[in-house]
Parts: sequence; structure tokens; C-alpha cells
Amino acid sequence: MTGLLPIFILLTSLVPAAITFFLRQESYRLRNALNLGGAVVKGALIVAMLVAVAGGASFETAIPLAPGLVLLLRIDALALLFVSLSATLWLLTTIYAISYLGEKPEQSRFFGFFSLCVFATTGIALSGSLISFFIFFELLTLSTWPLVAHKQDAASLRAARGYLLYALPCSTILLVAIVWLESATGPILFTDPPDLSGVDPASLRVIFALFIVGVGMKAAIIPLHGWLPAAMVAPAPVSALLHAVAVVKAGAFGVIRVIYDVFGIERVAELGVGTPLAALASFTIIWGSLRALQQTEIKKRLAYSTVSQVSYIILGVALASPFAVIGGLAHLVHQGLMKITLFFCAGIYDERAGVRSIEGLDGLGRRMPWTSTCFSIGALGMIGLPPIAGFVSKIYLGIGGLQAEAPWVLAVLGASTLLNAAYFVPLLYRLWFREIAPDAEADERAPALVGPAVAAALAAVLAGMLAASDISPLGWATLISERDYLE
Amino acid sequence: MTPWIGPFLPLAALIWPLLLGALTAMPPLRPVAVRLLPLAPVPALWLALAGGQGVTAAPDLLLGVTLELDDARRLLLGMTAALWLVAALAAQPMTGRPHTAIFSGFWCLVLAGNLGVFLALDVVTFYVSFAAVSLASWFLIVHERTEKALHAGRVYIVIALAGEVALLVGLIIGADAAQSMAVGEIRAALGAPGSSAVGIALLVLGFGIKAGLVPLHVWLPLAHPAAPVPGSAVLSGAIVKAGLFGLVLFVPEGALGPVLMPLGLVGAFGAALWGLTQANPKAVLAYSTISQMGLMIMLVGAGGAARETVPFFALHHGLAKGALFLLVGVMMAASGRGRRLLCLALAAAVSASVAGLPLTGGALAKAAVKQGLADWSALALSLSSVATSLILIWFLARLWQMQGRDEALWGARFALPAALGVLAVTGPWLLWSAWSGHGPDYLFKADTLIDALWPVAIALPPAAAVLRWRLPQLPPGDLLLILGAWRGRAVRIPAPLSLRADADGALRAARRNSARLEGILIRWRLTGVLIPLLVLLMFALLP
Amino acid sequence: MTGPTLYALTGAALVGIGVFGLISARHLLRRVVAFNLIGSGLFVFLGAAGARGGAADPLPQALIITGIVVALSASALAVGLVVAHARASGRPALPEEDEEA
Amino acid sequence: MSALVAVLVLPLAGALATVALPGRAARIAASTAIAATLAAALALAAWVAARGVPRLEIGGWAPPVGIAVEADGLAAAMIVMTATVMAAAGLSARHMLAPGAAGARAAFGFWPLMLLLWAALNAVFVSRDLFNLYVGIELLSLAAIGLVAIEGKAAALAAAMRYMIFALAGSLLYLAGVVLVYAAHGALDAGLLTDRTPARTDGLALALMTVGLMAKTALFPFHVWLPPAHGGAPAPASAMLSALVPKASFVILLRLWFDVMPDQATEGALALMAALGTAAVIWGGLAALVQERLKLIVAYSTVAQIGYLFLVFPLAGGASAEMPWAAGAWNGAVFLALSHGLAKAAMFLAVGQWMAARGGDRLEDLRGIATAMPMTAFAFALSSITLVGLPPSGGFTAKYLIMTSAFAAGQWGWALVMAGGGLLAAAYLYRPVAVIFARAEVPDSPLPSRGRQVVPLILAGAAVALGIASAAPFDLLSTGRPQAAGEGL
Repeated sequence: MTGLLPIFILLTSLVPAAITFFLRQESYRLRNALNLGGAVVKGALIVAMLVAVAGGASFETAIPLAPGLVLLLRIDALALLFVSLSATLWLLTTIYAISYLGEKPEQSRFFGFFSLCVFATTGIALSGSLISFFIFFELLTLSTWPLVAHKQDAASLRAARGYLLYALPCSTILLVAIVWLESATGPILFTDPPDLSGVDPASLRVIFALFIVGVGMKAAIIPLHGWLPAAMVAPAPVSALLHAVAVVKAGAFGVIRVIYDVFGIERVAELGVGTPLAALASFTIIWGSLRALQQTEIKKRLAYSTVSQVSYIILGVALASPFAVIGGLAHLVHQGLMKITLFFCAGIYDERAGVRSIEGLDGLGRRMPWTSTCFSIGALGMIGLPPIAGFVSKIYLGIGGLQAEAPWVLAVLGASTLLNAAYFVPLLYRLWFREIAPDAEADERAPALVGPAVAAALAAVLAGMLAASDISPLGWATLISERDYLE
Repeated sequence: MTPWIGPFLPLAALIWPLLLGALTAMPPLRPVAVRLLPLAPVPALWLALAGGQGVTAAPDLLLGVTLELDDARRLLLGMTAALWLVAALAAQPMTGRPHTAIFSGFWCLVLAGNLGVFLALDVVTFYVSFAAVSLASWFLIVHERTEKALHAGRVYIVIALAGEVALLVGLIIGADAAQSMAVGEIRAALGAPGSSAVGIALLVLGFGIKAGLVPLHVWLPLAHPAAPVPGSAVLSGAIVKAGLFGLVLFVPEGALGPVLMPLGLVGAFGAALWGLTQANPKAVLAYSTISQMGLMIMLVGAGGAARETVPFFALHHGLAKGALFLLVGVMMAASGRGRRLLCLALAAAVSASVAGLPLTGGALAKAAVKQGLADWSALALSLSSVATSLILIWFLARLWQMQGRDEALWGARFALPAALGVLAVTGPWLLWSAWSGHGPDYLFKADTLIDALWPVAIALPPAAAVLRWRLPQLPPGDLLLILGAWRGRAVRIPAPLSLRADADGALRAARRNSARLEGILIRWRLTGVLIPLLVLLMFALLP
Repeated sequence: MTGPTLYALTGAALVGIGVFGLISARHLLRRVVAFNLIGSGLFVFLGAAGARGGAADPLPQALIITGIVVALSASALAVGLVVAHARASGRPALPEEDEEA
Repeated sequence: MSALVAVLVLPLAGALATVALPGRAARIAASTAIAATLAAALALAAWVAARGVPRLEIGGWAPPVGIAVEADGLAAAMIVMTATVMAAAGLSARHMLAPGAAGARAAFGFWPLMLLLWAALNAVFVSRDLFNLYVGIELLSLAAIGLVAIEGKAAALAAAMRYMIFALAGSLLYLAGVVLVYAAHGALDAGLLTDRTPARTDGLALALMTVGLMAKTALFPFHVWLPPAHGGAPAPASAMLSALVPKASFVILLRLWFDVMPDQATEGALALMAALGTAAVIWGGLAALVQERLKLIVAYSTVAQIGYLFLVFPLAGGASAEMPWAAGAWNGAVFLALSHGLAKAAMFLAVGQWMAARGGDRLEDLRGIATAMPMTAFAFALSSITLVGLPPSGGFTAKYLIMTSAFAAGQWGWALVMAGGGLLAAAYLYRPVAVIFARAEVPDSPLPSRGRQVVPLILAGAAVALGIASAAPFDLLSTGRPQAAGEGL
């Protein structure tokens, strides 16, 4: 049984996907039941697994594909963190998406790929070998494409095309990196970091760079970020998926895996590749914020803010000092919670008030108090305002930067905080202090849309308020870093 | 997980206002939200009066909340709670006006933060509270939503955010240096030789902004007058003290003294004199606040006993300044000559106390701090009283110029500043021995009296001159006027780096060429020759 | 000059002629003929190769016969195609080589 | 054992029957033959997997006089793949042959040719005798050419004619090689030749045979005949031609270079083959990128995919043969051949159904077909994934194995060819995928039944499944495999 648990967890999203594809547009109830059911069951299974792991159990399932090709599923603390994050957010997003799509066409296709996407993400989280990671990573790329292109209009198709234009070359590069490394070391399992002493440092550096390019594209590291803002033409649930649940997170997760489970901190340190990566991440943080400042479309602005925020995670893991790691890992969750809140709200503004551009936000605070409150919470959290989750990550990253003898990190954090404020505060100002246009149509009579947003916002606040408790993301991150990385 | 350890009251004092704040958001309560405000500071006041032993810890909150109450904290906590209580009462007439629900909600938030600053033992709680104070008070400033208020709000929020960042980074540096989150250890670590001056500088920046340290004070004369009267009262009386207390908590003994003292003095004199160019009495008071804070910052810089007694000084100034601001409101609500005279009289009394007229609370505060000062700085302190008297006399004049119309319950309105005033003038007497170490008789010694009296006396002639020959009247915001008004500017950034998702040109070229080559290859004439050639090549390559 | 050598040379010559024809001719029918020439040349050569050490080797005979059958069927299909193509396009050469055919 | 005979005899018998019997009965005979052969193929595979390599010496005559056939893992796998594709093609064929007089003739000619083709393929896969192989590929070419020309349009006839020239030239070159071998060694059986004493003419013979087979495999620069031929034939025919025919000559090449004359292999020659393969990958990709007709895109992608196959030679042949990484390369190549066969067949069958519905295969005609025929569209997408080599799919597994061995062998260039080729494939397959999934309001003529729509999906699914459940096929391949592909890495 225990060995099969990971497989069951995967099935909870694969089976709904498989069935959903063949459902007729009209069979709303069955489809919704399937997806919600899958999400709930998955949640339950993960809880079960949490309990078991807390009890010291360990899960591992290997499916041999070919000589040197083993599909290995296993659970470690990091995997648990990621998988439970994505599972939770998946549930919220599903509820949201069902209400968001309402009667819109092509729902079977949408939800099919939606579940497939989550299947891939779960797989990424659970994969215990480099090759299985890659397989699910690619599956994610493929299953996201139809979602980005969902509206099938020119803009969506262009965005989807742009997405592949980034994704496929980078995945090829990733494959080259994997193959190159494994041809020297044999199949690489995350359980025991491979012995790289046989490979000469120069080519190791190149391989590391290739890896970073390969996974960094999904994490939208500049200059591989172009697809993300373009992809915001997709429906709001998809944006939530891209920015919080699956894709971007998978990229960041990949970076973590590469640094800690493929190369190992010591190796990264002696190769001297950590600092350049941290510098790149810092540049991304700043540049993303600057770009966000220029956007007049809400979702575009949010997208660029993701570009900048996700690099916090990478910055943390690249610095590789205890606090930095904890901060980065915690931000994996924090950013997810806050950003999904923001995108939910952006979607609600679009749906219920027809507002896409920043000007449209004027005075919506009065008409849509719940939505606007959640939006404000998300935004302030992004700025790093206590007690919302964001500031915890910032503090840890800052201290971590000092521990890693990289005081410039503080400057980066400070600058990015100011920039975040610069591009979020005006939105809040419009929301709460401008007067709404008299003829504006706006309400939030859509509990299934507002509910998830509220839940996510609440979670973001609690994650900050109760940061010190063991069950908080921070506590978890601390556990991971102590157990796996900083022994 | 344990909810908390140790006495619960400190925790309750912080949570209670937050609960009330949340309540004000409830639709049924929104109209009467203001009515709840007086309840908010009650637990804190009780705590201050009852006093509390031991550390309160809530290990799961934030990064582990720890609260404690020592004498200084207790004093400031009491002053703050009292001031907020009175201000809340003074705010009652606002009931039913627009946006009062939001106002009340953030009022509670700021209050909680303000109390938290004085209770926090760990840096995170402190930072959270401080952020609540400085950012939420923005809503108090812009409440009126007039163009002036919004402009003040813009200036304030920009500067406040910058302050927050400086603070965060500074605290992070401190926490790293101390390898601990405890405030005391951080101060020690920052004081230790060889620790980075950057950290201290950033902290001074962050706290100085809130405390109105010159030249970081520019927001203050804009913001304090912009807020509604009760808001101004707490801003000027209590909230600025948060910044001051931050300096006391984190800036190590003696560090930056040479920087803080001159800056403080510049503030103390410059602000007072610049205040003479202000027409709006609230603006005048704001400048007086800057000047008083300048004094306190100088005291912190001076260190030693002076630094220890700063809370005593702050207590008096907080109550007095609160009273004066409220009086402006009362004056606005008075038209009858009698009532206006009454206001003027009370204002005069409180001002005299602030100026340090003998036997007033102000005089006691100054006497208490003076004994810790070197001679020259003690002299400076006395001289500052001249400036103070000057600006306060000017304030009284401006106050008298105000024309108001009668409003209901004037008596009750007047009672509030009166109560504060009395507290300000007499309060210090009760604590005198505890804080100065001298008996009351010390106060009646001749030189003490003289020492307190001559500055005020000196101030009278120039005051008369200023009243006779007006200085040019300027809008508030000294340095800003010099720098040019702050304007929002869109950031200009070059075009983004991103791949082009389009390759049509290349496609067309490729199509042409491929068709051409294919056309050549398809001729058997060529391929037929290629085949034997390839055979030969292959043959050549094989053994 | 012994028999086998003679045969072998003949075969080689046939192949050579065939190859030349195959490359030079545009007319499809000629190419079919050229193919047959090459084929026959190879079979002759094979026969010669079979006669090693005087004793006749049965295997090449079998191979040759089989080969001839195959070649015949191939030629039949080829000729059929040529005709069909000529009928359909009105020309006895491939379109890309049509200019002077 | 009897299965081995069956896979050779049944299709031939079927072919004869379909020629002899009148229309309707012919169709039934064809269906039975197809079913029976499929069954036989599966049985054979099971037999091989269970009991090792069956060997049959026809008429009890042992080589050199007699002819031996044996079905090792490679042969068995190929036979099963062939049977699958053939069955699928047969299922969809009867509905896809063009209507009218041409259609009638096609309907008459199709079944015999198809079954003949099948028989020839199986014969090639199992033969161990060089001359027997010659006969096999000759028959193969003839049947294939017939299928190309089956609809009798001028363009198709020209294409068939061109194919004919290349095919005959190829087989003659091969024959010449065989003749030289026999002249040198007096034996043609692979087993006997393996431990022969090398002769001076061996190199020439090998060169002749290789080039001839290259021409038949349509390796660059001899690919020119392939796109018009495959693009012009009716869809099911194209499916067989593209998926199976090139594989036959490739398998012979494998046997030559790894079983018969491994000693002859030199770095230069192997590199030359891989270089031509590279050229094919690049050229096929570019050409496919610029086509406007979907069938041509698919055909050119075949050109490119054939290029991949030839990368195996430097990685697993010659000096590398003894190396640990040779196994990966060899497995990878065979795996690529298998999955490409399935995927490519699926693609052509899907395109065929779309053409039936929209009456053309220009990309513009097919805009938005996905909404009308989601399953076929999905099948096409899946096949694209395999061709691009994205996980999880047989294409990916193969790509991974080949790249790994390339890096291990220090011959990075070939790995980069794989990678770049994958990108090219993505580029030229993205256009059709995007078009068929775009939104468009086009009235569709009556659609084929769901039952028939699912056929390509099954094929594509099989191609993907190869990547997921690849353990079993690998065991099959490992039975009786040349020592070049022993366990490694």
C-alpha cells in the first residue's frame, strides 16, 4: 500500500483528466464532480501521507522504462511541501474555475488539460530521479499549451506559440544537460547525490548553466521570462495555474532540485556558480519590478511581479546559507498563496466588473469590498508588509544574504520592496480612494469566485501571523532545510 | 502549540484593538464605528496603571512574539493609551460622517501598533507594530480626502515606505549581528566595536523619519495638520514617540551621538523658527512638535542619564501636544467670546508648560533631563525654550485668529483637552522623584526657578516683534518647498529583453531556397551521378 | 583468356553500358532497358563467379534464375508504369527532365 | 515456429486470394488474411519472448545451399509493429480510397499490393540470406511502387516512376554487392559470412550494398523521390510506405554492419553515414517547415526521421561496438524505428480522414478540424509528441538513449543533432497542430464513424505507450541481438 500511495496521488488527477476528455460539453455536473472529487481525494491522500511521513514512513516506487531509464517516485520533505501546496491551490482553483467558466464552451478540453497539468506538477514534485523529473516537466509544458491557447483567438494562439518557443528549446537544453551529466555518472537519483568527481569542473559549470537555462525558463528567469506576461491572455484560472500552482513553481522547484539534489551545495560552492545565479536572480527581481511598473493592464502587471517574486526563491536557494534556503523555500509557498489571491481577484474584476486595465479599478473597493480586500492583502503581502507572509521570506532572505557574505542582497531586497510598493500602492489607492464611474456595472455576487480568493488571502495572512509554528510554511521550510540540506 | 506563556494582559492589550478594528468592518456596526474607539485603549491603560511583571510570550505568533513592561515602557504605554482614549472621545462628533468605518478600523490598527512598539521585546513584533503604525496612519492623514490631504498622504506614504525598507534592512543587519531576535541583544551587538555602522545608520534613518528628525521631517508639517483633529493629536502626541522609542531601543549608547545631537538641535531651533512662518495653527503645532522631538533626539544622542529620562520628557510632551491639538478643534467649535477666551487660557497654560515655565510639568521634565547633560548642551536646552516660547506664543496668536461656529456639547469637548492639559501639567509631579532622583524641594530652589524662567522671559520681546511685524507666511513643507514640490514620475525603462515569437521572414527565405535545392536534387541526371560517386567515397573509406 | 574471366569481363562491360545509359538517357523506356542491361550484366558476372575451380556450382544457377524472374516482373511493372505515365502526361520522360526529352 | 511460417505465408496467400476472388469476397479474404497475420505476428513475438530465436531452414536444406530464416528480437519487434500498422491501414483503407473509376481500380489493386508488401516486409525481417534479402526488398519496392501509382493520376504516376528508378538502382547496387560477396566467399548466409576470412572485395561489396540500401531508405540526398510518392499516394498507402518500407532497408543495413561485416566498419565510413543522416535531419526539417500541404509536411518529416536512424552507426558500429554505450545507441535506433513507424502511420491515417472530410490537405483546408474530429486531432498531436521526442513517448526514450551514448562516446555532435532535430520537428509540426486546433467555422462534410476515428488514436497511443511501458519491448529486442547491443551503461 505505502509504496503505491504516490501512484494513487498521481492517479487522482490523471483519472479525472482521462475521463473528462471524453465528456460532452453539457455534462457539467459529472465533470465538476470529477474534478472536485479528484482534488479532494488528492488532498485526503496527501494528508494521509503527511501523517505517515511524520511517523517516519518513506515512500518509494520505481517503474523501469529502459536500461538507464527508471521512473522513480518518492517522497521527501521538499516534495511534500510542493505537492501539498499545489494540491491545496488546485482545489481552490478548481472551485474558482468551475464558476469562472460557467457556460463557456470547450470545458471538457479545458478541465482535461487542467487536471493533466496538475498531474504533471504532482509528478514533478514526487519524482525521485532526474529523468522522471524531466518527463513530468515536459508533460507539464505540453499540457499547459492548450490551456494558454484555450480561447483560440489570435492573441491566445500567439501567446501559446510564444510559450512553446521558449519552452521547447529550453527543454532541449535541459535534456542535453541531463544526458551529458548522466552519461558520465549513470542515472541520477535524488536519493543520493551523484559522485561528480569524475567530471572536470569546466564542463560541470557548463552543465550547471544548461540546467539553469532548462528549468529557469519555467521560473521565468530573465531573459527567459518573455512568455509569462504574454500568457496572461489566458483565462484567470489558467493564470493562477501558471503563476502559483504549477508552471512557475515547477521551475523554481527544479532549480532547488538541481542545486541541492543533483549538484549538492558543496559542489555548487566549489564550482563558484551559486553567486552568478544569485546575481541573475537579483537582476530578475529588480528588472521584473521595473517592467511591472510600466504595465497598464492588471494581469500584465501581476505577471511581471511574478517574474520578480519567483526569483526570491531562486535567490534564496542560490545563496545557500541556512536562512536564505529557509527563506527561499518558504517563499515558494508564500508567493503561491499571495499571487493566486491576486489573480483570483483580477479574474473577478474582469468577470464581474469587466475591468482589465488599472484605470478601471477606480472606486471598486466600495462595490466589491471582499475582492478588493483580498487584492489589497495580496498586494501588501507582495510588498512585504507584515504580518502578511511576504515579510517573513524577506527577513530570512536578508539574514541569509548576510550569512552568505552577500550584503548586496539587502540592497536588492530594499529596492524591490520599494518597487513593489511603487507598482501596487497606486492600484490600492485607485481601489479605495478614487470615485467609481457612475455608470459602472460592478458587483461580487459570485461566492464560488470570491470564496477561493478569500481563502487564499486568509492563508497568506495566517502564514505570516503564525510563521513560528511548526505547521507554517516557514516551519516546514526550516524542517526541510535541517533534514535534507543543511546537515 | 501553546497559545501564550506569562501574563495575558499585554497580549490582550494588543489583540483587543485589533478585534474592535475588525468589528468596525461589520456592516451593521459601520455607521457607529466611531463609538467603539474609546474602548480600544482601555486594556492598555489598565495594564499601564496596574503594571505587569514578567515576559509574555506567544511562541507561534509571527516569529515568536515576546512582550514585556519595564518602567520606561510603562510610562510611554500609559501616556499613549491615555492620549488615544481622550482623542477617541474627541473623535465622537465624527460619527455618521462618510468613511468613518475605514477611519475607525485603521485607527484601531494604528493604536495596536503604537502600543506594540512600546511592548515588543523581539525585533519582529517591534517591526510589525512599527509598520502598522507608520503605514496605517496614512489613512488617518488622508481621511478628509481633500486635495491637500491627498498630497500630504502621497508625500507621507513615499517617505514612510522608504523608512520601512531602511528599518527592515537595518533590523536584519542587527539580527544577523546579534544572531538573535531579541531587541536588547541587537542593541548590544550593534554597539559592539567593529559592528557595521550601516546597520545603525539605516535604523536611525527609519526611526528618524517617524520621529521627525531633521532633515527627514518634511512629511510631518504636511501630514499632521491634514488629519482630522483627533488624528493630529495622536500623530503628534503618540505616534512620533514610536520613532523616538525606536531610537532609544536600538541605537547603542553613545553611537552616532555626534550626529544625533547637532541634528536634534538644528531641529529644535530651526523648526521652531520656521514655524513662525505658518498661518495654520495646526501647522504651527506640527513645527513645534518637530522642535520638541529635536530636543528629545538630542537627549538620546547625549546618552547617559539624559537618555534614560527621555521617556519622562516624552510623557509630558505627548500629553501637552495632544491637548493643544484638541484645543484647536475645540476652538473651531466655539464662537462665543467667553468660550474662545477659555480655550485661549487653557492653550496658554499648556503652552507655558511646554515652554517650561517654572513648576509646570514641562519645567519638571526639562529639569529632570538637564542633570544628565553636559553644560553646553544644557545651555542649548535652555535656549531652545526661548524658541519654544516664541513659536507657542505665535501659536496662541494664530489660535485666537480662528473663527468657528458653535457646536453641541461644547463643554464635553472642552473637558477633554482640559483633562489632558491638567495631566500634562501635574502628571510629572507624581513621577518626579522616581525619574529625577531628587525630592520635590529641588524644584523650589531658586536657581532651578531662574533656570526655567529666564528663557521664557527672553522670548517675550521677540515674540511681540513677530506679532507686530509678521514674517512672510509660507505653506507648510519647508525643505519640500526648496526642493520643489514632489511629483509622481513614471519610470522610463528601455524596451524589454524578450525573444520575438515570429519568424515569417526566415520562413519565406527558407521556402524559396529549399524549393530550389529540391528542384536540383530531384533531377536523376544529378542523383544518378551522385550514387556511384557515393559508392566510390564509401569504398575509399572502407578498408 | 579462360571462359570465366571472359564472362566476368562481359558482365562488367554490360553493367558499364547499362550505367551509362541509365544516367544519360532521359526517355524512361531507355532507362528500363538500361536497368535490364545492368541486371543481366550482374547475372553473367555471378555465373562466372560461380564457376570457381572448374566444377560448376549449382547455387548461382538458382540465384540467377530467381533474379531473372524478379527482374522480369520488375521490368513488366516498370514498362506498365512508363506507358501509364506517358498516357497520363503525354510525355515519355519525368516532368523535371522534360525540357528536351 | 509455425508462427514464423505463418507470417510469411498468410499474407501471400491472402494476396493471391484477393486477386482471384471477386470484389466483395476479395475484401473478406483480405480482412481474414489481415486478422490472421496479425494474430500470427503476435504469436511469433510471444514465442520469441518466451523461448528465444526460432530458426527455420527451408526444405531442411542447411546453408550455404539452403536458405535459413530466423526471427530474432529485432525481427519479431518489427513484425509486430508492421502487423499493427497494416491492420490499422487496412481498417481505414476501404473508406479512404478515392471514389470513381480510379477508386474502383484502387479498390481492386489495393488489397493484393498491401498483402504482398506485408509478406515482403516480413520476409526481409526474418531472412538471413543476402540474396533472399535482395528478392525481398525487390518485391517490397514493386508492391510499394504499385501502391504509389494506384490512383493513376499523372502526378502519382510520375512519382511512382521516380521511385521506381531509385528503387531499381538501389536494388541493382545491392545485387552487385551480393554478387561480389558470393564471388569472394561462395556463401550468402549471414551466419556463415560473419566468421568468413575477409576478402579484398568486401569493402567494395559493402559500399555497393550500403549505398543501394541508402537509396531505397531515401536517405539524403536520395530522398527526393519520397515526398512526392508518399504525398501522392492514398493515405493508407502513404501510412504503410512511410512507416514501414524505409525500415526494411534500414534493418538490412543494421544486419550488414552489425552482423555480417562488422569487421569492415571504419570510423570514416560510419561517420559518413551519420553525416548523411545529419544532412537528412536538417534538410528534411527545413523542407517540412516550409510546406503548405500537410501530407508533404509529414512526408518530409519521414525524411528527417530516417536521418536520425543513421546516427546509430558511428555510436554502435566499428570501434564503438565493444563499448558499453553501443547498446544504448543500438536500442535507441531500433526503438526510434518502431515508434516512428507507429506515429507516422497514425499521422497519415488522421490526415486521410481529414482529407475525406475537407477534400484537401492544404493547411488552410484543415483549419479548425479539431473541433469536428477531436480524436484524430488528438492522435496527430500525440504522434507529433513522439516525433519531436518529448516525454513520455517512444521517441523520447529512443532520443534519450542515443543522446546518452553519444555523450558517453564523447561524440557530442550526434547528440546535438538529435536535440536540434527535435527542435526542428517541433517547429514544423507546430504549424499543422496550431492550425487544426485553431477556431474556424467551416461546414464539415459527413464525418467518419467514431470507430474509425479511433484507429489513428490507437496507433499514436501505442507510440506513446512504447515510451511508458518500454520494459517489455526491450526484453524482446534483447533476445538474439547482436553482441554490439549487449547490456551496457
